[in-house]
Amino acid sequence: MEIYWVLGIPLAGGIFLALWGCRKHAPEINALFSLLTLVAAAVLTARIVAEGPMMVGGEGWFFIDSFNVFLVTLTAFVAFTTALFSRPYMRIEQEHGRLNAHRLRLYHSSYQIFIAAMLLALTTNNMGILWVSMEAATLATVLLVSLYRTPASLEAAWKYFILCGVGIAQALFGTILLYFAAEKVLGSGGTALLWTHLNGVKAQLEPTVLQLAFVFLLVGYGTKVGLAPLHNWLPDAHAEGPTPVSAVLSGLLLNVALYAVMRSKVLVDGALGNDMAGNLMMGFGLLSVVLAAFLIKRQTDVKRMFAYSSIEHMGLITFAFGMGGPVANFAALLHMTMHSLTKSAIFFAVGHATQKAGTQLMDGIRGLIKTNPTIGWGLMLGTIAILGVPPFGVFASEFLIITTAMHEHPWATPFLLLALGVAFASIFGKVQPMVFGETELPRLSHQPALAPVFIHLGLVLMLGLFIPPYLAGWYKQAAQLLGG
Amino acid sequence: MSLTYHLQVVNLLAALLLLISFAMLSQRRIIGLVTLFAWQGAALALSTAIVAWSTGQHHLYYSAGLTLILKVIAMPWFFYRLVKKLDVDREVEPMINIPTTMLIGIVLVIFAFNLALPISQMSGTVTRSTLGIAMACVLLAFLMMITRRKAITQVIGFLAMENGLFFAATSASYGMPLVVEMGVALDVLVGVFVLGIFFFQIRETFDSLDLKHMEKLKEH
Amino acid sequence: MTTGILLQIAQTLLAILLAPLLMGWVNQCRAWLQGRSAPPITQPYRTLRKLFHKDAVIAHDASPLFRFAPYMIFACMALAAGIVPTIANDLPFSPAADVIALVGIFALARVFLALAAMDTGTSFGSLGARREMLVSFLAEPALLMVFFTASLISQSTELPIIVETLAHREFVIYPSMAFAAVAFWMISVAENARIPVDNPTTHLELTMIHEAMILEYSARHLALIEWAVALKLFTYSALGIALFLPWGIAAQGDFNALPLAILALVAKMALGGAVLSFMEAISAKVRLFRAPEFLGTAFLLGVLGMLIHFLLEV
Amino acid sequence: MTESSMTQFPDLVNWAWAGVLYWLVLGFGALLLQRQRRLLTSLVFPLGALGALFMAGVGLVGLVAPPSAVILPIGLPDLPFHLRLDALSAFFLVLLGGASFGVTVYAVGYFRNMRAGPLGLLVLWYHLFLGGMVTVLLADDAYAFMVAWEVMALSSYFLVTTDHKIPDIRRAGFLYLLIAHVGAVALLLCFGLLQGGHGDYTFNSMRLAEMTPFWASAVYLLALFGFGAKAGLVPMHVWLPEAHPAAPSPVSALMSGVMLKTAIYGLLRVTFDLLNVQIGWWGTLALALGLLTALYGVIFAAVQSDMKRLLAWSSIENIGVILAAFGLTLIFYTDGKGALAALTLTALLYHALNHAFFKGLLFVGTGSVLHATGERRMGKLGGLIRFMPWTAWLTLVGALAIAGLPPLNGFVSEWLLLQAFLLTPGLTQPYLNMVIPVAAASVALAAALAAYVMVKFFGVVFLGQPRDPALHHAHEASWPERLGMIWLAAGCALLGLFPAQVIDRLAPVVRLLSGQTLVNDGNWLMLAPVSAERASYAPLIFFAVVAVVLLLTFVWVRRIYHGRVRRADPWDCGYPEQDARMQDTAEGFGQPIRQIFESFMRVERERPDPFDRHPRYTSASLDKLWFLLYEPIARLASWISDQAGRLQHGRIQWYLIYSFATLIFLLVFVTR
Repeated sequence: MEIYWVLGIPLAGGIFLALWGCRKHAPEINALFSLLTLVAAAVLTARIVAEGPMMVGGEGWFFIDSFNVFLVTLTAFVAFTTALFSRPYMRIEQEHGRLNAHRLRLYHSSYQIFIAAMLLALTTNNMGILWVSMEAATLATVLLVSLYRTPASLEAAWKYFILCGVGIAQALFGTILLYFAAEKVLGSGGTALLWTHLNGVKAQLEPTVLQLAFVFLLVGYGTKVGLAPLHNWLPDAHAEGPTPVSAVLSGLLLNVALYAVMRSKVLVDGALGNDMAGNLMMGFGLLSVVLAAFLIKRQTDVKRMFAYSSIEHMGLITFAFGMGGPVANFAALLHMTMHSLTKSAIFFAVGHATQKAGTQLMDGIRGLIKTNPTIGWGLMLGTIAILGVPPFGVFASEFLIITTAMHEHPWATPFLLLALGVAFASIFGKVQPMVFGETELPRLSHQPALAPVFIHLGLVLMLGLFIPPYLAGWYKQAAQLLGG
Repeated sequence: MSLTYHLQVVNLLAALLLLISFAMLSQRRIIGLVTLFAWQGAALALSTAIVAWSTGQHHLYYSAGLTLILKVIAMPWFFYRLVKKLDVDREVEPMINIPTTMLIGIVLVIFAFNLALPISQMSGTVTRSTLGIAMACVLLAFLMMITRRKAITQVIGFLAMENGLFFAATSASYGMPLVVEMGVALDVLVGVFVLGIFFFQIRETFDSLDLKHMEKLKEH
Repeated sequence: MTTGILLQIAQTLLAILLAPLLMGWVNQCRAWLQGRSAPPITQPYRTLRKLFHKDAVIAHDASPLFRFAPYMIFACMALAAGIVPTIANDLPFSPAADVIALVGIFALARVFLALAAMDTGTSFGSLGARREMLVSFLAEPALLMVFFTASLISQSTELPIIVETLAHREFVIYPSMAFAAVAFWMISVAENARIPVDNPTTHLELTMIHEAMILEYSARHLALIEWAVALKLFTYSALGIALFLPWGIAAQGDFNALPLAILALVAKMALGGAVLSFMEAISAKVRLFRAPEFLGTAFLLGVLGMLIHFLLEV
Repeated sequence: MTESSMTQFPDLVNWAWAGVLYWLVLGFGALLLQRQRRLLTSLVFPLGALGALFMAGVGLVGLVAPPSAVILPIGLPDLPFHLRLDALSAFFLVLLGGASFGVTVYAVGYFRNMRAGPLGLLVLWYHLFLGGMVTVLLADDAYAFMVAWEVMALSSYFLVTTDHKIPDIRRAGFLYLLIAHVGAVALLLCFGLLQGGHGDYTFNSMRLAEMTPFWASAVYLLALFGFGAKAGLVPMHVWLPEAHPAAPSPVSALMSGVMLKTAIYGLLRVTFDLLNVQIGWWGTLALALGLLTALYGVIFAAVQSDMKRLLAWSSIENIGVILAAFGLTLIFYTDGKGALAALTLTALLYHALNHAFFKGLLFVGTGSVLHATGERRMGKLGGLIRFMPWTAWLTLVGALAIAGLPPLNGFVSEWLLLQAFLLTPGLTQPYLNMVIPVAAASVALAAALAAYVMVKFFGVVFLGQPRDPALHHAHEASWPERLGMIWLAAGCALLGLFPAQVIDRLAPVVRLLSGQTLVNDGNWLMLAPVSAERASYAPLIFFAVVAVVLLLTFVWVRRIYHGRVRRADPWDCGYPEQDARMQDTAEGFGQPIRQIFESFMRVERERPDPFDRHPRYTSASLDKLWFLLYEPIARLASWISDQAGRLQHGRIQWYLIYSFATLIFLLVFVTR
């Protein structure tokens, strides 16, 4: 039953805030709902840990296994910390007059709806509903991206809407083909799209249909993952939206989209019996990593730069999933977690930094370590973590990915080496002067909410040195589930 | 025997859909585009209904109804008002000129048919042969989104694509499970609503719906 | 062993005492060749005595290093002289330092001289130091190469054993040693500050190397350095003899050969000195920046010697 | 090892990582007393120094103890940290402990009166750095190794950028971290090849893995690249002359003296321990690169005018020599000449140890100078031997040692290496017989140039007239600084005077790697590597003789004559007005070298024109590789990124075309 709480709370939160979101304490209420969601998710997780995978609802509308349960927890957790962060952040935005109460109401309610949609996407067992909720998540965030109503933000939102809409339409076509293949085995009707049922009979599904279906699904959901060359909406949306939105977009939405791809990949692998899907994903992943690395190099806007770095990391994860095998899948799942935590932490720090400097241009941000050491160190450590420097957890997964790649597909590693090198040089070379050095800016007036930053980084650090057994257990089960 | 008769009608409607898609591709004026879109919706609804009647798949009636309400009545009306209100019925030269677009369109259709051929052979439905047409509609709509330069035309292209998808669903497998149909419909509704808000925002910011104002965000 | 030690000390003292004599002999030959009336052959001894009697004059802010250097240099040269077999072949010291160590000793002395020269901070001092190091950075490896050729032949870096092999085994012609010999000649000319690399008798700013370094020295310090210089010349000659015409050096523990050895030594030294002065007389001082080329040639010849050895003699 | 010793040292490795833990505790403790600079310097650093001493002790025991291993409960799920302490690790542990003890003692005095922000973080990084290096030596699986490796790099980066207000220092730090990271990724790939594929990253499984020569060579090349980037192997050396001067002197000392050696350690570990096939041409390659690096480094050291930069370049030279020794070892080893391999390996380890001591000594020496004068440019220094005699004389020891002069330690390792060249005849590949003489010649040349460099360094900084009146107020180094320097200088002397003992200590390491040991044919005071017939060297006798002769001469001169001294102005050929500007500057002293080797460097001169009011002449010799290699790479990268940027030109139609094209392409691709 926890599942209904997990989905219901944010939904209720969305409605509640839509009605009473103009109140003074809306941010706190927002955080409260997120907290409740987190609690519910924790309970659910505990239940799964205790009882193993389970199906809920009629013929099993919801299905929770080790793969999605940790994503649920992750989502709820990051959603909560982001809400904490956005509480003071949005207040200050309001003081700066960039927002008014009504927009804040819109922001808060869409935020909750967005969370609800993602949780639904994660927990549903029905590939159709999965599609529906992905679309819903998109729609919920479109208006968040254009929250500031600046021309740039509108443009970004428009591109986001159209590109993701078209992409998601491809995904729908893929889903239709999937259903088309499924109903011949499972008979028509609702159950034919239930992932568990499909997974049961995946060997009998029609290969030719499924490979077409996978192409459409990959292109469709891949657009939301931000795989090159379908990624073009991503940097704009991240750069122009409010920072908390950027944080959840790259911290959560991309994961969920990739989750959808993986669910379909399992089926396709089963049906085709070759690694066509894997190869496609490796290709996409590699392309994204390299392209993103070189695009990072020319960024001047800090949020845009980190958006590209998200593309890079998503590419890396996709590549790892494409390689398959227990180690690579494990690494990919680990990297998903690490990237969400680290990247959102970075966006928190960046948010305060930009708010302080009054610009997102990196030339305008200097000597943070002087104006506000905690923000400075937060950004510095976050950057170091995201660049895959130990002892932070991102390194752990990159270690596994690269070594496995070197062993299984040596041809790919020169590209990885190149891309990682370029990305490191670009990002670090741009962040270092932002953190170190002299500056004229006065010290930060208000006390920033940096607890989330350091909670995240602390977690990442811990996971780099020690992964709790049960967590490792999840990862392992999930890796098994994803086939290897 | 009657089945074949219905089948012929459905095929006819399918052909009509394809024709309308081409027409939309070549249509310059937005009002005309909206009308064509409405017609396309009507054809879709009709064919869905016939399939439902002939095969006794009752849930298809719902989707036919949804289509009728949303895509034939609600949205066209909405777009009419929008176009009138924002007064954006001016003609814009598409990125690629019309004849070329047509040629590309024909190539796409052939491609789509080839693609759909193996699938429709294994399909059990009476309407399998129309799957290729559905796919063609999707691709043509995509092409239209690429070539047009106005926000509204792009959105209409997007919705035309959804029509194609619905048609594919119906023809390939008598539609999706009802839940999904509902969900999709809901999404489309919300989507259009959001778009509405959007258009006004864009309009009041750029006082035009021309996409050429929205090319600022790029790598310079 | 005790006899060995006695012999060792005797030989070292002999070297120390004979060194100025060699210097005097070279000057004398030179004078004759230049048609001057020669100073007496004992002139260097007189100079030394005179210098030792004088009061030392030292620059105001010369550091202890400045006064320490001459003793250091003298000690190094003495040790070097002790290692090289001049008359007899069993030297208890020689295991303490083989040819490589010998090069090390020369380098040690040179570094101290250069540092002392820079200590007073005069323009000439640092100029001399720089030029000295310039000469040495090519001469030192070249010398090493010469030694390597010899020790590759004799399978040892111990001078006595080298001499043993070259002198007291059956006579073989080693082409590599020919290269080594030429190289060694050039090196010793450079290292002992003789024409054509340097001119011991001039204080001309443009040309002087060695003299520029010891300008600030006077009295006993100068005497020690001059003596060390003489000793160096002696050691080099002894080295040349040991490497290229070792015949006559007494073998392990036959004392009957000693008198003959002494005679042979004197004869060879005299000859060597004469040849040296003759070469000086007929050649002209080269420009300073030719010096690296000169020594580069020596270095090259040394390496060639080694290569030849690997080609023909392995 | 015998059972008895097995029972004797049950869990040595535990002691080692306990030491690391102790350092971490110290470091994080320092964060708590962030601002009490006095307490930090006079309490935490001494404690850290004790830790270093303890490490050295553990290492000394570990040399003779049997290998001991432990598994820590941290790391990846299937890959907890494996730690192992065998002879090789133990040796480098001794090196680390010995050098860093002196440096840390010195640091007490140095950081006490260093003007900088709060010290707490610095202390933390310092101890993290030490701990990281130790963990690198102990690591027994790829993950632990890489984590420690990068922690080491990261903490040293933060130490380098201590003074991050200065843009050049930021640039240096960036360059350093970048090259370190690229090297680290190369190492990742190397380990990726070494691992068996079934996700087992322990070194044990790697030792067992069978490899084809091709992949083995790939591993070796990657290792050479990765570790070379850290060691400062040409052409990956560019970070070194930037980062070393930027860092605070004790840190420079640690980086140059110890950190570079961890790279050597890694190279030895991978090549001789993890790989179970070695190929001859590897050795030739390493030898060639090593000699190139040595000559390149020393030539550039000779033309530097910043004292710490000069030392950094000389570090490159020494690394080159070590690598040459490494290459030679490989050649002999693959050629089945175990004894020779043992000899060169001994030379290698010995030189690594020596370099740790004398380079550490020299760097801390410059640190004291920096303190006393606030000046790094040699052109502004001079005559310091009068104002800071302790520093000067102790530095002199280091300078003589690094110049490879007997009887100090630098000479011993050089001697051993040259012996190896002499014992070569009869290698199976004839071309090697041709290579050897040339190699020997270049080693000798490098050594001689090193002497040149050191005369320049010491002469210009400590001798002569002060080139700046302010120098007259230069103060002598504080006592902790002196103690640190004394420790290091003593190390140089003892390592030089007792080679036989040192080589006995090295024996287990050599046996571990090359299977043979170096037999010392001599007695306790004589070193005779192969046989006393072939070669021998007895530094103690040497030293004694020199000392005795020196004393005798002194006494004799004083006895027979007199000790009268008159002070006067320097004579200088009677030139009347002398001043400090007439001495050779650093540039002047290096000028001959620059003239001879100008083709290697890009010389930028600023000549005064005849009508200049205040004519000044400057010349800087820059590293040509930077312009030939690095700048083109940078340009290429930005060109590519420009091309990539073109794809993203803001028109939504184009974006749609991209996804449309992708879709079509994939459809064609899968249905073809």
